[in-house]
Amino acid sequence: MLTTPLVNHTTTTTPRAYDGHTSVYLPTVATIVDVKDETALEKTYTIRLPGGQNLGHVPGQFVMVSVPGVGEVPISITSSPSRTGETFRLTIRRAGDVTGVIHTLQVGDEIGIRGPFGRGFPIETFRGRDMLIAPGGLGLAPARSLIDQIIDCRNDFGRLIILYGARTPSEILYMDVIREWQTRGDIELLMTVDRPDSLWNGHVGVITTLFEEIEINPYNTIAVTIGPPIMYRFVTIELLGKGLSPDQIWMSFERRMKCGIGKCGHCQVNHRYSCQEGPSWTYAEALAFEEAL
Amino acid sequence: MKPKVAFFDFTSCEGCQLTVVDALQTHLGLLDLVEIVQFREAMSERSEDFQIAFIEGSCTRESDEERLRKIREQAGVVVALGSCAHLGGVNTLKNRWSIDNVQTYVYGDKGKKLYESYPARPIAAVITVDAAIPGCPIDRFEFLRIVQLLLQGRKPRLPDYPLCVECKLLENGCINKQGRPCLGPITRAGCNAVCPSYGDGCEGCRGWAPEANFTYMREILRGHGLSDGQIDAEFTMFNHYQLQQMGEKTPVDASSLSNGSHKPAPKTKSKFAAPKEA
Amino acid sequence: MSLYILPKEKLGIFVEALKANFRVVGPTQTETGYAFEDIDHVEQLQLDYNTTILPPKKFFLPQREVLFEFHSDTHHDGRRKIDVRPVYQDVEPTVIFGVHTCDMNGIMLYDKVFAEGFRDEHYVARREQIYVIGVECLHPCDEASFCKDMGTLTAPPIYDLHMTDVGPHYMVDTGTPKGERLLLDHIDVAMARKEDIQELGRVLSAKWPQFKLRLKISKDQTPSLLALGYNARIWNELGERCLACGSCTNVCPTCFCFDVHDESNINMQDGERVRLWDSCQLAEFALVAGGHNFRQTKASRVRHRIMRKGKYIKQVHNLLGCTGCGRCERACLVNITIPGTLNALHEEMQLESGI
Amino acid sequence: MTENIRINVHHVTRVEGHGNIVVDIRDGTIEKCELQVVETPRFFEAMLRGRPYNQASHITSRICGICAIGHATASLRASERALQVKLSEQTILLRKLAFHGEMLDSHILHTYMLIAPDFLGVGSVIPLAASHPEVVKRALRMKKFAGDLCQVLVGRHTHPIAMTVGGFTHFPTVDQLIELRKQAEDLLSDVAETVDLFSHLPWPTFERETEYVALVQPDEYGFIDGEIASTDGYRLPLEEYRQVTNERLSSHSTAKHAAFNRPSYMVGALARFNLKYGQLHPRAQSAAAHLGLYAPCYKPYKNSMAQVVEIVHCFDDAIMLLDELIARGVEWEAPAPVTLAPGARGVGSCDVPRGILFHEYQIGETGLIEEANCIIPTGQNLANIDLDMRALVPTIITEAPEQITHKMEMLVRAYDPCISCSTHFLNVEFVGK
Ligand SMILES: Cc1cc2nc3c(=O)[nH]c(=O)nc-3n(C[C@H](O)[C@H](O)[C@H](O)COP(=O)(O)OP(=O)(O)OC[C@H]3O[C@@H](n4cnc5c(N)ncnc54)[C@H](O)[C@@H]3O)c2cc1C
Ligand code: SF4
Ligand code: SF4
Ligand code: SF4
Repeated sequence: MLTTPLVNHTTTTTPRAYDGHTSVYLPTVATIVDVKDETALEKTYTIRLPGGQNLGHVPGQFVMVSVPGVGEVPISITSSPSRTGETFRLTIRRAGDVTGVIHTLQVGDEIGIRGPFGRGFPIETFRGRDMLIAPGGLGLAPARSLIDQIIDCRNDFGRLIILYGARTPSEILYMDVIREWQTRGDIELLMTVDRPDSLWNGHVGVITTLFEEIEINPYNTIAVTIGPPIMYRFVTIELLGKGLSPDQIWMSFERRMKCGIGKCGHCQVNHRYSCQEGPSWTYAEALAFEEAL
Repeated sequence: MKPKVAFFDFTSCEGCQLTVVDALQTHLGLLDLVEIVQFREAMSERSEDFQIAFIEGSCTRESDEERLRKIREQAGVVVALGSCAHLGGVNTLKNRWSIDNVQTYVYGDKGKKLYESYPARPIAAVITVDAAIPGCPIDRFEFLRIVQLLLQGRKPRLPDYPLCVECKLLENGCINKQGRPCLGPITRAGCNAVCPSYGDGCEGCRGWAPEANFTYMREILRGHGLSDGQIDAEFTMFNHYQLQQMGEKTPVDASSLSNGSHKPAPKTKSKFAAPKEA
Repeated sequence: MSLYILPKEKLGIFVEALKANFRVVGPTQTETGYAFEDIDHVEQLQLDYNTTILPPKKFFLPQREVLFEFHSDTHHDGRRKIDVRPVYQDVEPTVIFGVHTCDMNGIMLYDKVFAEGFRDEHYVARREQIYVIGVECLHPCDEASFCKDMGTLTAPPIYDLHMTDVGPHYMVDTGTPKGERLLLDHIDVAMARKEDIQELGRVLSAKWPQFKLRLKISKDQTPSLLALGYNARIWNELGERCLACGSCTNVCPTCFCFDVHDESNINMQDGERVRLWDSCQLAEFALVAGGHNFRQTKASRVRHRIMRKGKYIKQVHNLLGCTGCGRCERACLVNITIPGTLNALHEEMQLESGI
Repeated sequence: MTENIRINVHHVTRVEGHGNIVVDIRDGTIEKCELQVVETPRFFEAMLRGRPYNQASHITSRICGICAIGHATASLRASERALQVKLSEQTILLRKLAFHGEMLDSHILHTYMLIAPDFLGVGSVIPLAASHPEVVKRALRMKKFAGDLCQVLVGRHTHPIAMTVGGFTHFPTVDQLIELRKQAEDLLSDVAETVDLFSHLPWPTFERETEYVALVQPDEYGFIDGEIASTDGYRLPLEEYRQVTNERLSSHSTAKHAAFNRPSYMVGALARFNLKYGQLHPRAQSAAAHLGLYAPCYKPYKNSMAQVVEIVHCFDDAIMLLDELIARGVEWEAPAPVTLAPGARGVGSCDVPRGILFHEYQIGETGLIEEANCIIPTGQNLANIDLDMRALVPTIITEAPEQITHKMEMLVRAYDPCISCSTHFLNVEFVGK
């Protein structure tokens, strides 16, 4: 279809195909096979690549999600590799342009997917350790990929402690799954909200207040904290206070991203590209760059 | 159903509406997306049932306020079309004097009372405005882009960097480097640096860039040999109203404005307040 | 590789012959300076020129580049379908004449950034069709350049051909086999003789004293100087002055950051995803949804740029991010310069450490 | 026969600016019959005080989006005459060419988009595009040329950029001019069809003789500079424009009415046609014959017909200018120098699509404007429109009120009034005069 383009730029030559090569920027067209409302702001999308191809990711990685005509955004993969067959899941918060339009999409609609990208958590090196996972808010989305992976080979790990903080009870993600975790018996799960409502009878306070309630073995624990900058900064202080060394603490750095492949420059944290060398970093690594914390 | 749009004009030259007519000529497909129900300059058909109102022109008399409010009540989305509506624009040049002074100058002692007028202002000073398409006149491509964003239900966004970005991408020789004034460094981009591309310095018709560094812009212009009065003349061609407004809270050349820090600046009187009548 | 002699009067024939098979671009005179433009007649080609406003990077990474076209549509069953098709823009056999040695260093960095790691096929497709013909700088462009400090006064090994003006003729060095073919296929030239090579040596050694040093430190010290100076006072002073206009990065041969966005046609179904040059000096560069800006102040953005030029790019790609071309200095309206900044930082650090 | 008629057209459509038509007939006598200009006053003359002279053309082009190049030209001529600037030949050629761009754009817009719908029985150009697509497409092709011409020369039509005191800040390349020349050549058949289209429309025959005033030049049917001439035989230098315009205030409009030797006079395409028919390009003359338009013509509705003739003329003249520029090549020239002196004064004038436009400035030694006066064509036409309406009403009084209203609106539209421009008038008594 020929329509007049909306821009007053002209290219010097007619674009032509460069045969035999695919662009790293070209998304794969995937289909939404399920949409689930999580909270007022978040929905979880189950997505199927063409032919049910496996995404092949590790926990902590993300994909670039495209809505042609609107744009592309990085979104963490929330399903664990152990449970990713022909589909995978993304939990997306309505935060602006692209995510706003994604929220209007329904089952059967197509979207673009690139990835997975980034460095995930080196889960092999966590084997045999006690795991302390402390997500805040939407941080539970990427954390869940790791948690489910651990649950699926539960015997390979020591304790599994989850400390989850949300702003209000209505913002708690995956309540049904959390109930399951609570009843399993092999997960120590504590939750808190900053601002309770009338029905809430659990813990109240910021996430760091949960640390008073747990004892950990500082020599054998790996901690993972994912959330907004203000939150992981304080959690880190708690963890160090509990005797963990900086290389036992993992965190995730979310920056503006436009390419996902370490070129566009937006996600740089000092000289590091968080889309490539991150988003998962240990605190020890992060200490080396001023812009990280 | 196609959204219904209407065009209105207040004090202006109608050049922005003319640009809309141009945009319709080059992009007839726009008529497949929206239905134009009122456009006095171009058509006689008229309906008061519309969702999106484009308003051209500044508000320059009290009796226009009522008309503006009526439009606001009816429209789901109100868009300021062009510099006059968005900034007050060139109309605000008269605000440097009392209304009586300009009325007398133009209509004489006898005539001045015949015609109502008050200091010119952007329409946002009277009603809530949802989006603005800046420029004197507007850029037709930006107009089309913003219509698209509105239709997608997105919030229209304007570039929030200075004009120099577009100018450099076009590889223009810099006007300021040639010792002639250009307000590109403090003006919001989006017109594809059309004035510098045609050899003339930017006059700031799109309003200030969010981080406009007035202090150093003044320095640059002083470097060209401009007096403070001439610099004021450069700054005020379209933005007299804004500078006056800022003048109440911050002096125009307060360095605190320039560094992205938002600490409140000391209170001083605007340099741009109306001069006393002789 | 090999050295040939191209008499000056034959340049026109060479250019004409190339034009039959290639898009030929090179430095031309504009109203206010020089710019790389298409060469229609050989008289337009100015091989002895002062640095252009934009570096030749615009041929390697166009200011606006379509990455792919899309079509999105609502199907009869009410489902939203999308279709994408990659676009490789400006891929055509191109010869770029007259690239200064500083700019060749910029191209060398671009090759590392875009052809290594995740291969950027858009870049590679174009790159494979570009021939770089360098030109040896025999005198400094103007006071803004500091190529000698940055060690970019000699041609890096990315050129296909490299020309040195030795008076009556150009000595042409072939940098690649494809460059050699380009030359020999399009013009009849003789190999350089021994005395020609001696003459070349004389010209080359005569040029060095004409270039001044502007930096108070050696280029190899910049990474450590910048590491020390992360919290220096100078960043705040520069941040105060900076106009956040992005001119410095847009004109820089080593800046490659970009923005990506979608542009829809008027029917709102077809459109293009395009990449545009972006600048870390602009407020939105590190802003994320929700309003947090990882580089809120201009001071932090100016620092980021200088850090990239003198440290970060070196850490990632093992090349300095500044070629000493002086473009940012010429473009800046408030006189923020690389040598000025590094020298001032050096002084501040010396004062601080009491030296 | 209708004894009492009240017509109140609030905001006449398809004109530039806001005007109301008010007719009040009681017992068969006209109590009121006028075009009320209700556009908000803008005070441009007052605004210009204290501004640097080189801003004046950019400020005054904002008086009107349709005649922006006209205002810029008049403004530049005023400053240039005040500051004793000698323009280069190239500048004069480029100015004329840019002026044609605007003349064509405005005339095509007016005849095709604003006037034609009346004759073809639709409310606007949008239904016209459905009912007569070929007509609208032709108009768009021609308008595109006008727009491209303006863009290549001065950056854009509405608010030209590259025009400055003493010359230009940007120059077209010869290649661009050759391209435009080709475009113009390709449109000649469209131009011929335009003439044909308008020759078949049912033009109202209403007639009223009046005085016609336009700028005349010795050797061309031109639009910039020259002398003021009237069909009553008067000739005046530009400096004496006040004798012609003689503005007086009117309580029913924010624009001032003008009168020269009679109670009113007319400016615009028809006035120019009546005064200098003989200087039209040959093809424009035969177009006039084809349209059945002969000088002198006293039918105000045919002002639009005269615009069609001028479209032909401007096309041919633009092609001639393009040829000349292509032949001599275009050089980058710095603007011609100015001479600043205390109290320097100058009048600039050009015949814009709607008629003669005057700008007069007094510029101080430091280059700041001390006094300014602008007289706009529609302002000059207002008195004549009122008198036309008064003469028209009795001839159509037996028709249905909607018919009367429609014919009145068409009459006003025929003048192509630029109401937003017209709301400026003088009263300034220059100090020391
Ligand atoms: C590694 C990573 C993982 C993420 N995982 C999730 C997730 O699982 N669920 C979720 O809801 N959100 C996630 N986000 C945040 C999400 O990317 C932003 O909310 C989203 O980009 C906002 O885009 P928008 O167009 O809706 O908003 P707008 O405010 O309109 O943003 C405009 C553009 O800026 C860029 N941008 C804005 N904010 C961000 C941001 N925070 N990160 C990166 N680019 C940004 C995008 O290119 C975006 O299109 C993640 C971000 C990163 C970096
Ligand atoms: S001409 Fe103006 S907009 Fe362009 S770079 Fe110079 S200052 Fe910026
Ligand atoms: S360059 Fe400046 S004055 Fe010109 S259109 Fe753009 S913002 Fe307006
Ligand atoms: S930083 Fe400045 S001097 Fe260095 S390469 Fe970039 S533009 Fe040239």
